[in-house]
Amino acid sequence: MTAIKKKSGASETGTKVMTMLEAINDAMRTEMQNDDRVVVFGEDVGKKGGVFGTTAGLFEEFGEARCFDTPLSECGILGAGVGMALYGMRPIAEIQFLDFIYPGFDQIVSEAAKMRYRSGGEYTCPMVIRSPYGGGIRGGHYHSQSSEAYFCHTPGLKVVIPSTPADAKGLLIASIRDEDPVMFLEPKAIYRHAKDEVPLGEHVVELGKARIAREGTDVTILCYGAMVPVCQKAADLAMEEHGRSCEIVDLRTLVPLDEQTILESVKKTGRVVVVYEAPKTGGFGGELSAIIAEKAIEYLEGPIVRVAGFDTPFPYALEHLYMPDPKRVAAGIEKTFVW
Amino acid sequence: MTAIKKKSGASETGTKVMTMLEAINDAMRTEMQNDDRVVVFGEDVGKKGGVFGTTAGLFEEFGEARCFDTPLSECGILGAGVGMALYGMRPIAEIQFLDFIYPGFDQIVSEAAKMRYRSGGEYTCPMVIRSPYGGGIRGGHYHSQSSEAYFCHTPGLKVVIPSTPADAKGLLIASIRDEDPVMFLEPKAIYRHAKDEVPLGEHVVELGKARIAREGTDVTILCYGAMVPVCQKAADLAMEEHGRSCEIVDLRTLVPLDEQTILESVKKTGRVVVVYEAPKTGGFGGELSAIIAEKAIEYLEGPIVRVAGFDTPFPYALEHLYMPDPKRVAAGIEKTFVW
Amino acid sequence: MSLELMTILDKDGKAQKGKDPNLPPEELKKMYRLMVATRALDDRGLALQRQGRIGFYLQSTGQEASHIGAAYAMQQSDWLFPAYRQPGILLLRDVPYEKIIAEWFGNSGDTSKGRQMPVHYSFRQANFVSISSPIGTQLSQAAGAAMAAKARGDDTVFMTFCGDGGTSSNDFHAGLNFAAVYKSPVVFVCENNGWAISVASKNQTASESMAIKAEAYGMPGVRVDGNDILAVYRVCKEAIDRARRGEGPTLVETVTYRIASHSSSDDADRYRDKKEFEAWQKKDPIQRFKAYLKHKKLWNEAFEKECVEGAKDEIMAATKKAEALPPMGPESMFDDVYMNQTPGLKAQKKELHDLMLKGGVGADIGHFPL
Amino acid sequence: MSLELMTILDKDGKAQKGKDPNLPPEELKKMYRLMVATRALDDRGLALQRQGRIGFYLQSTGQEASHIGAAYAMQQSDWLFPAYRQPGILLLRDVPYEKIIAEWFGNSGDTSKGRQMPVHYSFRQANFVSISSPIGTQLSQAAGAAMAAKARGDDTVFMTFCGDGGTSSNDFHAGLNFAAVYKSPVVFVCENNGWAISVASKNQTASESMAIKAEAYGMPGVRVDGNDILAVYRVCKEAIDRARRGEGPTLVETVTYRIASHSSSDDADRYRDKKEFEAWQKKDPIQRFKAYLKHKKLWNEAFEKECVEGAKDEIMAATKKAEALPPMGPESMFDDVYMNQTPGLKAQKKELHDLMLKGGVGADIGHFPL
Ligand SMILES: Cc1ncc(C[n+]2csc(CCOP(=O)(O)OP(=O)(O)O)c2C)c(N)n1
Ligand SMILES: Cc1ncc(C[n+]2csc(CCOP(=O)(O)OP(=O)(O)O)c2C)c(N)n1
Ligand SMILES: [Mg+2]
Ligand SMILES: [Mg+2]
Repeated sequence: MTAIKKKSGASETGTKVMTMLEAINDAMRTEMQNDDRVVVFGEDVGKKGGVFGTTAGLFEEFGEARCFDTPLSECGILGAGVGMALYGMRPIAEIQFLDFIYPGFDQIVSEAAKMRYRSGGEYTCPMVIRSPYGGGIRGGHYHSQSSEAYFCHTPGLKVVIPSTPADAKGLLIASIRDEDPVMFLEPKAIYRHAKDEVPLGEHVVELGKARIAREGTDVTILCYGAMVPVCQKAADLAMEEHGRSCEIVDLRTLVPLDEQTILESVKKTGRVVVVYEAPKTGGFGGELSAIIAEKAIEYLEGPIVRVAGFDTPFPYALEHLYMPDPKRVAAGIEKTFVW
Repeated sequence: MTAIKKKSGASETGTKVMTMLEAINDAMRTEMQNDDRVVVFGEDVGKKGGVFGTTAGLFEEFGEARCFDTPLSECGILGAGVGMALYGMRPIAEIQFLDFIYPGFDQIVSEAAKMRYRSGGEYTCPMVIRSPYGGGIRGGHYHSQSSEAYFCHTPGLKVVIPSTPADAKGLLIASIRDEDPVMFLEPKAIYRHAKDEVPLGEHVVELGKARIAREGTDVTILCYGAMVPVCQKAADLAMEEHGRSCEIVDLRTLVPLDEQTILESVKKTGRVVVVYEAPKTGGFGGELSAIIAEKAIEYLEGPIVRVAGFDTPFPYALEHLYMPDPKRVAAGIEKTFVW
Repeated sequence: MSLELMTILDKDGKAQKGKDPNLPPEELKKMYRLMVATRALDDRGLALQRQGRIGFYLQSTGQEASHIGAAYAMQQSDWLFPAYRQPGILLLRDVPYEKIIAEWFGNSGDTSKGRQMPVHYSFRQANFVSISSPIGTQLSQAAGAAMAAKARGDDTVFMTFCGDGGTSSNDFHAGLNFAAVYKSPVVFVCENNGWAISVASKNQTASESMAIKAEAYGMPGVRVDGNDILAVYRVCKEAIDRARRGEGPTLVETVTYRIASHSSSDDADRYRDKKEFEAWQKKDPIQRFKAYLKHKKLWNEAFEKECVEGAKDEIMAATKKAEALPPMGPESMFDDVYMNQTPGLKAQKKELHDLMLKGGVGADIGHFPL
Repeated sequence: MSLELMTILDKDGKAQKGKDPNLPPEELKKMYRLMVATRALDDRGLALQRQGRIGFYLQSTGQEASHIGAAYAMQQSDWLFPAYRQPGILLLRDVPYEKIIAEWFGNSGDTSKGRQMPVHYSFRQANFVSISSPIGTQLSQAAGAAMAAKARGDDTVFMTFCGDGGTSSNDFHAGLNFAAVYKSPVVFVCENNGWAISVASKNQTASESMAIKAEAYGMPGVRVDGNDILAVYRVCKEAIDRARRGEGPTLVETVTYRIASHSSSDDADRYRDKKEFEAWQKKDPIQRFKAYLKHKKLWNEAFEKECVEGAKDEIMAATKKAEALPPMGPESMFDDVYMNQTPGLKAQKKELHDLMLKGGVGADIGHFPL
């Protein structure tokens, strides 16, 4: 089977202001125009256009064969996705909320992640699993969780989390073109709040490269997804209240990780705060601490502080206290100065 | 419904040499005699007595109502287990290999772990999920993995891993009596190799208390399960070759974690090696590093070194190189002296 | 296996010959009262959401006969493993309005302590097991609880619900299989309301019906008109009795319709044909049963008023009370993760406490006692 | 849906009137040769395991008719999503013995590079998708691949296998449902060999048969004598043709028996009645087909010798060659996790390299080139 790569009809240039939702939608449209192996499917992605609207208009533009609703089975969505990828498609499987991925978890960790390895490279699984994740919409228990750590601990998967509309587009296109399975996790809290210039047409952001979201000299803040804007505000607070100059590293891809950028920043500042919304224990932020404690401990001038969700299931009414906010992060920053 | 607690027929005392397999079997027998709410079920646990023999004789002694085979569905096993626990039983669900737990993962992370919390304490899930895990039996890809990190990152679950027969018995009884869901992970590599005196009859080892498996002054080695004997050998090597005095902390329960014992040891030695067989990235050992880097960094005299499985799916032919062995751990110990 | 749709009431509310279960008048009136009250509760829930007073609501409008009829024949000691669209059962089981409504507000009156989104009830006193969002998980749990009850020799019967979408879930497959293999006392009710959010049930499965899926598990499957409370009642009563006699599980498909959008977050007009909706609106289960009561001379304007206005007034009063209850305190976030708070959780609670005390985080709330 | 068992050959190998597909002699002889060779391969595998030369083996003895007959009517371009008990299909698809056996040794001759346990084959050249251990996962994958082929307008047909135990898996439910909803070109073959390790199929499900589970998905289900290669062939040919005509999936249950223990790690005597086993031994599919060939005058001692000894010799020679191949080098452990090695994996490879160079870890292997 050969990929039927069409040249994108319009060679668009320039930029346009988009929300992250629109940027994600634009990325899929762009790649569906560009490569007819790309198909999008999941619960309610067709006529409804997805519960958040990320697939709006794709059913209308590309028809039911390329954007279709599925029965209510994440096991089926992901198993079928693996099969499509094996057969040579570029499936994009949408999981309505990351909290609902577990009925299909086996197909990800046992199948997609291991296909290339276990077949000695004979069979591959170039598939993107897109899913909104994280808190901030008062979704309670099952519409709010951040379980990126499960996927980061599963060799064979790549894990991508954008924090800006432009990155969302560029990283999603890179993920679709990637030859390996990619978990593309979308911080739903900023689906509509993140709004910015996004390049039109082809726009690729290479996987595995972190972004310095703010340069600084005193403390390094490591974060991703919806925590990036929270950390920006925290950095403002830290500057205002204590004159701290924070450097913010937006990881963008958790696997593969841009260790170099992280370590360079840490070596420069000598202080680190790791911020994530998942429960603190066993979160991916712990991995970041561990890497630094193994490879750059001699540069540190304070404890590696983690600001994260608490070790409880995600609450409904108290969401605002559960999730790290600028003040909690700012307090974390100060802790790195207490030796 | 009331628990019909029978007095254990024989008030056994003294000890007996048992393998870990036998100790686990003895723990279940003891509690089944003691509490008729305890039932054991899973694939092949009945007549066959389990693929490793952990349930041998239970079907014969307690009958089909209390030790029974199930259809081939981890989803069913775990879902039914949750239902039994809700209704007031003390279910022990055996998952044949931890690698096969994923079809039922949703019932663990979305249901068992959150039941008490989400119902405001009205409904609880006192259930033990037993499963052999880890490498060392040339089981390849799907009979070798160590995925404890997934469970440790799931608030609401307890995670217990014994490394000796006596602990296996005492911790399993404590787990069965616990009011919360417990993942009881059995290091299959030492099912038969670990052989030691085990107390007869009632024997409870409290959850949440680590064990100092060897006292030492120069380096702290944090480990659990089948890595404990590996670390013992590594400690011997380190002493022989470099005169290093290693303190080995056997965690026993990963959640709740005995932070106090860990931190005390680290503060004493000033050096840490964390050892686990799971893929390095995102493993629970990273959490241990992170805790130390957050709470005791000022005591450290070297990097926090991790010796773990590589970030690949578990291989078959090269298993012996994949898993940490005494020499690799010993090399890790030396790294803590290179500042 | 018959795919025929079991019906008792024709569209004008007349019972077909020989099929009327002839329930005592008081029972019939109670059924009506429950349906009307459930509708009123639903209206209130949506209104509160639209007014921004609660964050989310999900209606069961049009499905009152389906779920109230199903659970009506149970004993109080029988257990329910519900999905999220059976609020009428709470009224059937005498859960006070105030308790139900406090759950929407997620405040200190909520039995779930504000931990879940609105409509995810848990009422142990009513043997109504905590609802979760992931579709289908209750099905295998109900099977397991029924296995346990059977093993203990209890005569408890279990009823569990799912939607048409829920038939595709892993737990549907596992739950029905386990229940049948162990001949457990459980009744599976699939409320086929035509839609799983925007996916029509004909796209959910290619099978002729949901009831026929029972064949795959070797249990009886029955298809019943879900807008006919007497038919649902009769079919489920038989299934409950069967279960209690030790004859094993049954799958009941109630054919009904989701009159409202999926939830307050959804707009069905974007994907659903108005005609289909309008046709079903005419089959309103409450109107149908009212006509039956009229035939039986059990209905009059005074009774209607008592039912409708009575419910509305009580709900209004309960809303007022529930809304006024204080919120859950921040410290409650760390409770009930485990029976006893772990040292780690205690430390995290203290961390939050200290942060709030400093006046930074959660400044609007102030601090909480440790 | 018929629960009748479709059979062609009676127990003496006579074809029932009007049912003989009358295949050309060469096809019939090829079928026989494949069955015999598969048995010989199986014997060799177990022997090597018992001799400690390979670590694990799993036999398909007694199921040769079931899986070879099923796949026989496929085209080479059609895809297989196998379970782990269909080795005869490799021979049908001309995979050389040496390649198969090298997989047991997990050495450099193994297409899977020693990454999996024995019998977890992957042969892209044969459109034989990599086998995994978790039960059932191939079923939904096959449905997905078939959806893809249909969407592209390819006329590829897919066949996927599971055991009786596999019918309880999540992916059975999801895979069959998806295939039926999208009318995808896939044939699901459930080899009901009576046991899932120690669990008898009557305890796996309360349904009357595995084939009847097709009802739940709205697809045809057929029950066929799995020890009758002609019957299996005919039923599957019809299902394959149906799929290729765009008429959607079929579930085929082949009723057969696991003659051996589950695997080299199992001892069936601990849980299985000897009588049941002996009764089935008499129904050996190879003997039955041999009798048929005799009736057709297609079998004689020379042919038997050619089949049996030919296979044995080839397998012996291939074993020798395969066993002599060098092991996979340590560096290979880091390949194929991703298309390109990540910086992290490169660093880990170097770490292992340096450790081995120092003569510590893996001292018996020596070092490897970076
Ligand atoms: C496992 C899972 N996947 C997806 C969802 C999102 N979701 C919530 S309700 C729903 C549709 C359910 O349809 P149905 O079972 O027919 O029940 P109904 O809403 O019609 O009562 C979906 C897809 C979920 N809650 N759980
Ligand atoms: C998800 C999962 N659970 C458990 C196992 C362990 N296991 C391996 S084979 C087997 C029995 C399979 O029986 P069946 O499907 O009938 O196939 P057969 O072995 O009879 O060919 C079990 C339980 C597994 N491989 N995968
Ligand atoms: Mg529905
Ligand atoms: Mg079988």
